[in-house]
Amino acid sequence: MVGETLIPTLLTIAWLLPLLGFAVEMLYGRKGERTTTKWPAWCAVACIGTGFLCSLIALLTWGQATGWAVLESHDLHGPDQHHSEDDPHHHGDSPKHQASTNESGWQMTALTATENSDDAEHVPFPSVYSGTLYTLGVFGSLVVSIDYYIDSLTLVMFTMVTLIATCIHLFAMGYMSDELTNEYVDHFAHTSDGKHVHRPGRFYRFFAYMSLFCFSMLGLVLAGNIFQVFVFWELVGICSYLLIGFYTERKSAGDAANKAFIMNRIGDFGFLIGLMVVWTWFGTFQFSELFDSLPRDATGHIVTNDLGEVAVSTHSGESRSIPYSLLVVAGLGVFAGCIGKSAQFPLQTWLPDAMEGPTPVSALVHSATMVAAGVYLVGRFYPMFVPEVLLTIAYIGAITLFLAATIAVVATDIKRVLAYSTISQLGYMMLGLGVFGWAAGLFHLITHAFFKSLMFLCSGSVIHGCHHEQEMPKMGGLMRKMPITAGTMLIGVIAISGLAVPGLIAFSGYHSKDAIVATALAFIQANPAHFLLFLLPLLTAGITAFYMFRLWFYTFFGEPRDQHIYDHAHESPWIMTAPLLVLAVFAAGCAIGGEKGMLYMMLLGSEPVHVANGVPAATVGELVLPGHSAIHDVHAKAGMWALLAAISGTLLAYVLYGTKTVNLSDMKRQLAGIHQFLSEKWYFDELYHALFMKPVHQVAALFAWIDRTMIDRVVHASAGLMVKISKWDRFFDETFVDGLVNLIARATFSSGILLKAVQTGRLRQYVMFIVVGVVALFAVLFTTFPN
Amino acid sequence: MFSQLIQNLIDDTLKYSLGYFEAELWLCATIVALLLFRLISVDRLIPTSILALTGAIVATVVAWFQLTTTDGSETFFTGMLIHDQFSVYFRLFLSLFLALTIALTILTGIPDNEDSPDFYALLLGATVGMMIMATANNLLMLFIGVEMASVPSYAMVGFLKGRRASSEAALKYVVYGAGAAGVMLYGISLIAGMLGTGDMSLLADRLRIVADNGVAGLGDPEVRLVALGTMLVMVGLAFKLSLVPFHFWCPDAFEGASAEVGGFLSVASKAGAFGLLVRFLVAFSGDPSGAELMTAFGIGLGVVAMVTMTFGNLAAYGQSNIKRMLAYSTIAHAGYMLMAVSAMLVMQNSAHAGDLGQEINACLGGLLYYLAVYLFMNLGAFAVVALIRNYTFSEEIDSYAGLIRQSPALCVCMVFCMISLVGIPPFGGFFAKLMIFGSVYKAGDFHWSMYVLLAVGIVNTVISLFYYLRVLKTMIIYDRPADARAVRLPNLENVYVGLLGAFVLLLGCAPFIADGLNVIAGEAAGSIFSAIVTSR
Amino acid sequence: MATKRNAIGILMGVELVLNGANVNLVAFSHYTTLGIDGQIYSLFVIVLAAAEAAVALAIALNFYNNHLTIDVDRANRLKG
Amino acid sequence: MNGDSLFFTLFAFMACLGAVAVVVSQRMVRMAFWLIISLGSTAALFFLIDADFLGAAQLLIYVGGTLVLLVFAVMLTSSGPYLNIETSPGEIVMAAMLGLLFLFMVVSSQTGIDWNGTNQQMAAANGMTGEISTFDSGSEGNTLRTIGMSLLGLRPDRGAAETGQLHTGYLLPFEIVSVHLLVVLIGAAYLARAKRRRDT
Repeated sequence: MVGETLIPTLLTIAWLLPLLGFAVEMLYGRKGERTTTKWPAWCAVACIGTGFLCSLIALLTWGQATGWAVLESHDLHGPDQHHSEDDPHHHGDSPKHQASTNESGWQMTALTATENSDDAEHVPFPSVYSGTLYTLGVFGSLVVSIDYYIDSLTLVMFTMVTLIATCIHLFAMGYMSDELTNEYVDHFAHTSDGKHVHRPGRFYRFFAYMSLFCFSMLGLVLAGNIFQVFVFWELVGICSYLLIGFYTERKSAGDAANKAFIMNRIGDFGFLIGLMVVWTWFGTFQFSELFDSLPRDATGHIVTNDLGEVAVSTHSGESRSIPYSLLVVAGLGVFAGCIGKSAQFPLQTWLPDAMEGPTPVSALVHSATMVAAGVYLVGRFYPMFVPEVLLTIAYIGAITLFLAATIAVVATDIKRVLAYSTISQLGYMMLGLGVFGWAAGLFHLITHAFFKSLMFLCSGSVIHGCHHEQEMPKMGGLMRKMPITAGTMLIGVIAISGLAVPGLIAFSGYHSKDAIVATALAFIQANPAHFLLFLLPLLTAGITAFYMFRLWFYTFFGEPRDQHIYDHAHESPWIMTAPLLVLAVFAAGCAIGGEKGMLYMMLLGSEPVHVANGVPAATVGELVLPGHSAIHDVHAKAGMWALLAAISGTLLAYVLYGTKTVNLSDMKRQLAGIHQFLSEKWYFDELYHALFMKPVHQVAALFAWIDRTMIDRVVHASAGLMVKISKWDRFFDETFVDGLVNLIARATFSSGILLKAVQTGRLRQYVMFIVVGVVALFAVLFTTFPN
Repeated sequence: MFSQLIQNLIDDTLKYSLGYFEAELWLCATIVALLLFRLISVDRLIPTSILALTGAIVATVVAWFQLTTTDGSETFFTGMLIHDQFSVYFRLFLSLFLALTIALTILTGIPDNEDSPDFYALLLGATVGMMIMATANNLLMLFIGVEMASVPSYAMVGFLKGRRASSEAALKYVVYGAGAAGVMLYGISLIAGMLGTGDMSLLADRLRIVADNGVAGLGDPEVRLVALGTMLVMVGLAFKLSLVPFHFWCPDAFEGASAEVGGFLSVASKAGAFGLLVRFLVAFSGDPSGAELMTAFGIGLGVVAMVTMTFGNLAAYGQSNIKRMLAYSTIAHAGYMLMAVSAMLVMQNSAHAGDLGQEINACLGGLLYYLAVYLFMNLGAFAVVALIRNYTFSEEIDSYAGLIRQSPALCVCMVFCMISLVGIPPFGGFFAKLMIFGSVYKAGDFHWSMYVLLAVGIVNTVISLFYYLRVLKTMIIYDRPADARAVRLPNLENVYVGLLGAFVLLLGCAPFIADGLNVIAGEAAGSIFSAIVTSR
Repeated sequence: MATKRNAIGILMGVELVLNGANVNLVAFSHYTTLGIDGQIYSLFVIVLAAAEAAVALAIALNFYNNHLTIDVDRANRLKG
Repeated sequence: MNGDSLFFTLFAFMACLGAVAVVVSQRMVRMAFWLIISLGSTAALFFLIDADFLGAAQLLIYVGGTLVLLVFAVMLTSSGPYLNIETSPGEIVMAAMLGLLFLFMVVSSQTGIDWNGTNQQMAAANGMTGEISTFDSGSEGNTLRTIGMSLLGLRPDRGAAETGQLHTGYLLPFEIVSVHLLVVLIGAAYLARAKRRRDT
């Protein structure tokens, strides 16, 4: 079959081309000659554009081979042919690349087709191509190699990433053009004497980083073993670090980059633990071997013996028993990495700060692709997750989506609103995956990538047009000045809000959010105790519509709030608006057909086998995981609920921000406490500061103190032991005993002062607190009490 | 046939019920007498306060005699109320406390001669309500008891009607209380409707009938509704107990009200509410079907207790007004006492409840002992506040500087009360706290969360030390400013506070009194679990 | 109850709350084994609500006399 | 749809409408009016399910007594048109959300209950017939006699008349509430009256 060699070749080319782009940029940038020519950047665009074409061809090949009836007319991918610039087939830049041309190293492993009950049209076709590109080394039984693992998910991801990356590269050509100079003035960074920083422009460096990122991201998607995933995982992390800190002169940018990096390291620590467990117990990193070795019975349960251990047969033929708890640990560990990368609760605080990077970066790295890598990995590693882990994922997702959405309601920086919305949407995906909606979660991943990158680019266009003003309260009425941006943004907003006229017109977000909400509903119908998992996303669907339309109304609607900015605003040049239009088409239409549509079908093709029928009652934890039919039953109902929520959120936003009936500042004053709480992002940063930063500083200070006293003692040892001891004793008394007592007293006193603030003395708040208390107790009662 | 019924009713009422109800009757009679005497101007001859005091003392004596004669447990007034040692203990406790409060008001003279009939009527009326709370055996009596205790309290908080703070406090109290009562009534309606009865002694049985498969779990919608109702009723009680998060009224009401009223509310209303809470929860527990549910409730109460005492202790720190500080201290103490209820529920609904009779008794015994000690120490503290206010017209802690040099008796009493409130030996508060902590420790065998509760309780005891000591430090170490008003108490007042202080000390270090109280409390606690006699 | 700034309005809210519970009780009395007890409960609740309303109104009037307003947002001296 | 259910729908709707309107309206007098509508409709609902005595009590005590008292208080405390005591929209939104949450809580815990089955279980366990006792019908009204007897503790509805045994009766509440009312009226009168001095 032609796909066996063609598809991996195409994808490998698509993967390696950006590396070439990176090399070109770096070489040109190193020459020190800074001119105003743009051709190296066009090179990078060409690389990624060709990569897109390759992935597209691969996707088409796959589709034709699997015989997707629904995809006959391939008009959806048509409109972006203009990205196909010249196709520089450079080879031989790196040893890896050489390996890729080495056809003999390929080992095709055609796994048997999955028996997918819902996917009736599924013809016998290898659902997965996996093999090794190059073996880096063999250490005992540990084989470190560059593998690939290609299923329809990989293909869809490839196409999505390359398409969006191409658009964003083009956009960045316009957006970053002011960097194309030797005397760039950074208005946001100040030297010590208060002047603006002057520095050489970094146009090429930007494109170099972007290309490197694309390479890493594609490598992550293509990776055939979990170790390789980890390597590229770290690579995208580094790219993200470089891109967030792109404006290194700004302190905020440097801080944000550090924060992102450290937060990700925390998650990666868990990831490493997971890797160790996987390696020590399964003896392999390869996905295909891992997934095969885990025994599942007909209903999808992981088979355990009396001791609660799982008997696996490793690829080397031997069988061993793994304690079930270790599977949980491995799953949780890998998921911890995903928490960091996808900015899930409690590591979500880095993503909003990451908006310090240039807007195209936010669009590509921090909304569409890299942050979604966590979701992708959960989807990829799905067969290894036991129900406990899935439940954790679902809850983390639910908490995240609600938390971020509430913060987005009060954010005023246009990019931060989008950042929080990203976190929230990532939470949706995690939730979808956690409640056994594998395809639903990844479906949302794809649709979200389109509409969120669109919205980020629109915001970039707005920021560009308003001369780097990001505060929404200073905008307003921009619709008249920037019609294309406003229109495309509206498409994105409608898509993310999930507004639709069912049966008539529906943008992509409607379908994918529906799928998640429906899965959640099916899940809680089977497990009523976890009702929050449905309630929160439903509520958040309304909040999402509210804050997105708030953003739109604030920015584009009504009267200009700051005449100066309004007067100078202008529509962006064609090189920036063209990508907007392309992405708008995809944001609107990529999910056409919903669950019957080609995108969903495509994803469904690589769904893990045990998902389709659901798992009636998992061995441990007594979770009932819903299958396709259960989800299908409630789909219409869940869709109605979600639509209702979205519509009410939209109306509320219109009433509050579209019309002038409500005095916003008055309302803000009345809800000051909540507003403050949300504006301060639920005080997570402060909490982390108090919990982690301070103790570290204090411990460091303590060690410094010990150092000093130790040295002191050695130096003065001759001064007489008795005197020393007595002095030391007194010192101890004063420092520790008194200090400790004083510390406790001070700590309690200050917390007492804090608690005084709760007692506001306002009667109506007290009355509200009765209701709040009752409802909260109710929630506690029904979540924690025995069933 | 009908006349036979009537005859039965009359017999029952006159022979049994009224006898058990004697203490309350005396109080009711005193209320009527207070009004009548003013009508015919007898109050110019005999001060109304003396009359009220007499009524309270008579009720105390009656209750004391009931204590010695009561045995077992029976319902009276056709199942409305229940008579056992537990009821009698509360009756005695409340009437004794009433007498002490009246004595205090006589000393401080807070209701002037004209208003005193009104004030004492309210005071007595509230006390009757609290007694009913502690003896209720029917959901209706539960609600009536709470209302009877609350509504006069609202009026008492607003009794200083010319003061803005007082009227503000009363308004906050009444609105909050009415809201809580509404919530509670809703809960009662749910329970009564779902279980088809208001008789509390039947609730556990009915719950078993309702529950599927004989195990009450929240997956069962009927049980869920009952659990919701139970929670709502407990919210109403939590308001009376000022448990976090239903404590908001407490500091405001206490600061606005006079110290005498504050002292009365902090002890009596809390005691009544605890009696009712125990009765209500015991009514639901004991049946294996509800064991899991009630254990969960017990742990939930434990969590509430932790939050409550931590909140109360921490918030007490920043206070400059002593009444407000004492209000937060009251909240914290409610948390300590709630620990006992929590431990009781956990043990009573564990699998080994049959072998644990002694320990379960000890929980409740600890609670009752704590209440008794709390009576003296808290009343002592509030009495000192009220007396000092009469001289300095200030309730700020700073104005207490150097009082030891002017009125040592007052200060010694305050020292005793505060140290006992912290729980340091050899004062009564220490033993009370020890008993409760001991019970919680035992309950730890049945659920680990009890150990957490215990740890939180101990930590709280430590941190509460600081703010109590701050008051003492102000009183004893600082110098009295030269321009401060002098506080020189007459003898009678010295004797009064001295008596309260002595009791706090004696309950800690005099084995005879302490043991006696302990035995009485233990018996009273045991009686609540004895089989109820309903038919005669 | 939480939206009214007028103290009397808050009291009207209280009446509504109690009335809601009453409807519950009467409905239960007709449809469950609670029987006539439910109606008697309800009867007492009406009486107790009246008593509570009387005291609450007196307190509200007292508040008005002291503050010369019935706006509960002005009751903000006691706090902390 | 027969007459009963028509009236039920009508009055239930009015009761709810009145309650919502009380919450929404900002003028005290209108609130009082809507409260009358709500409470009156509730009384009508009581009549509809044969609780005629209670309906009458509701009308007399609630609508006739308590509400008139409230209206008096409104008049006494009206401080003139220049004072604007209105709630800000933010708080209304907040309160509405909380109210809806509460509603959700109550409704969600009442759904799924098998009332009939529970009744049967309960009745069977207590030796009653499965039938819910219908009240007497006669010239004195449906429930008058039953309520009166129950207050005394004589329960003809539980078949007590035959055995001569006393059942749960409400004599004590009936009496003790009178004490309560007395005390409460003293308190209310004290608070409401102006301080006067007995100088003479």
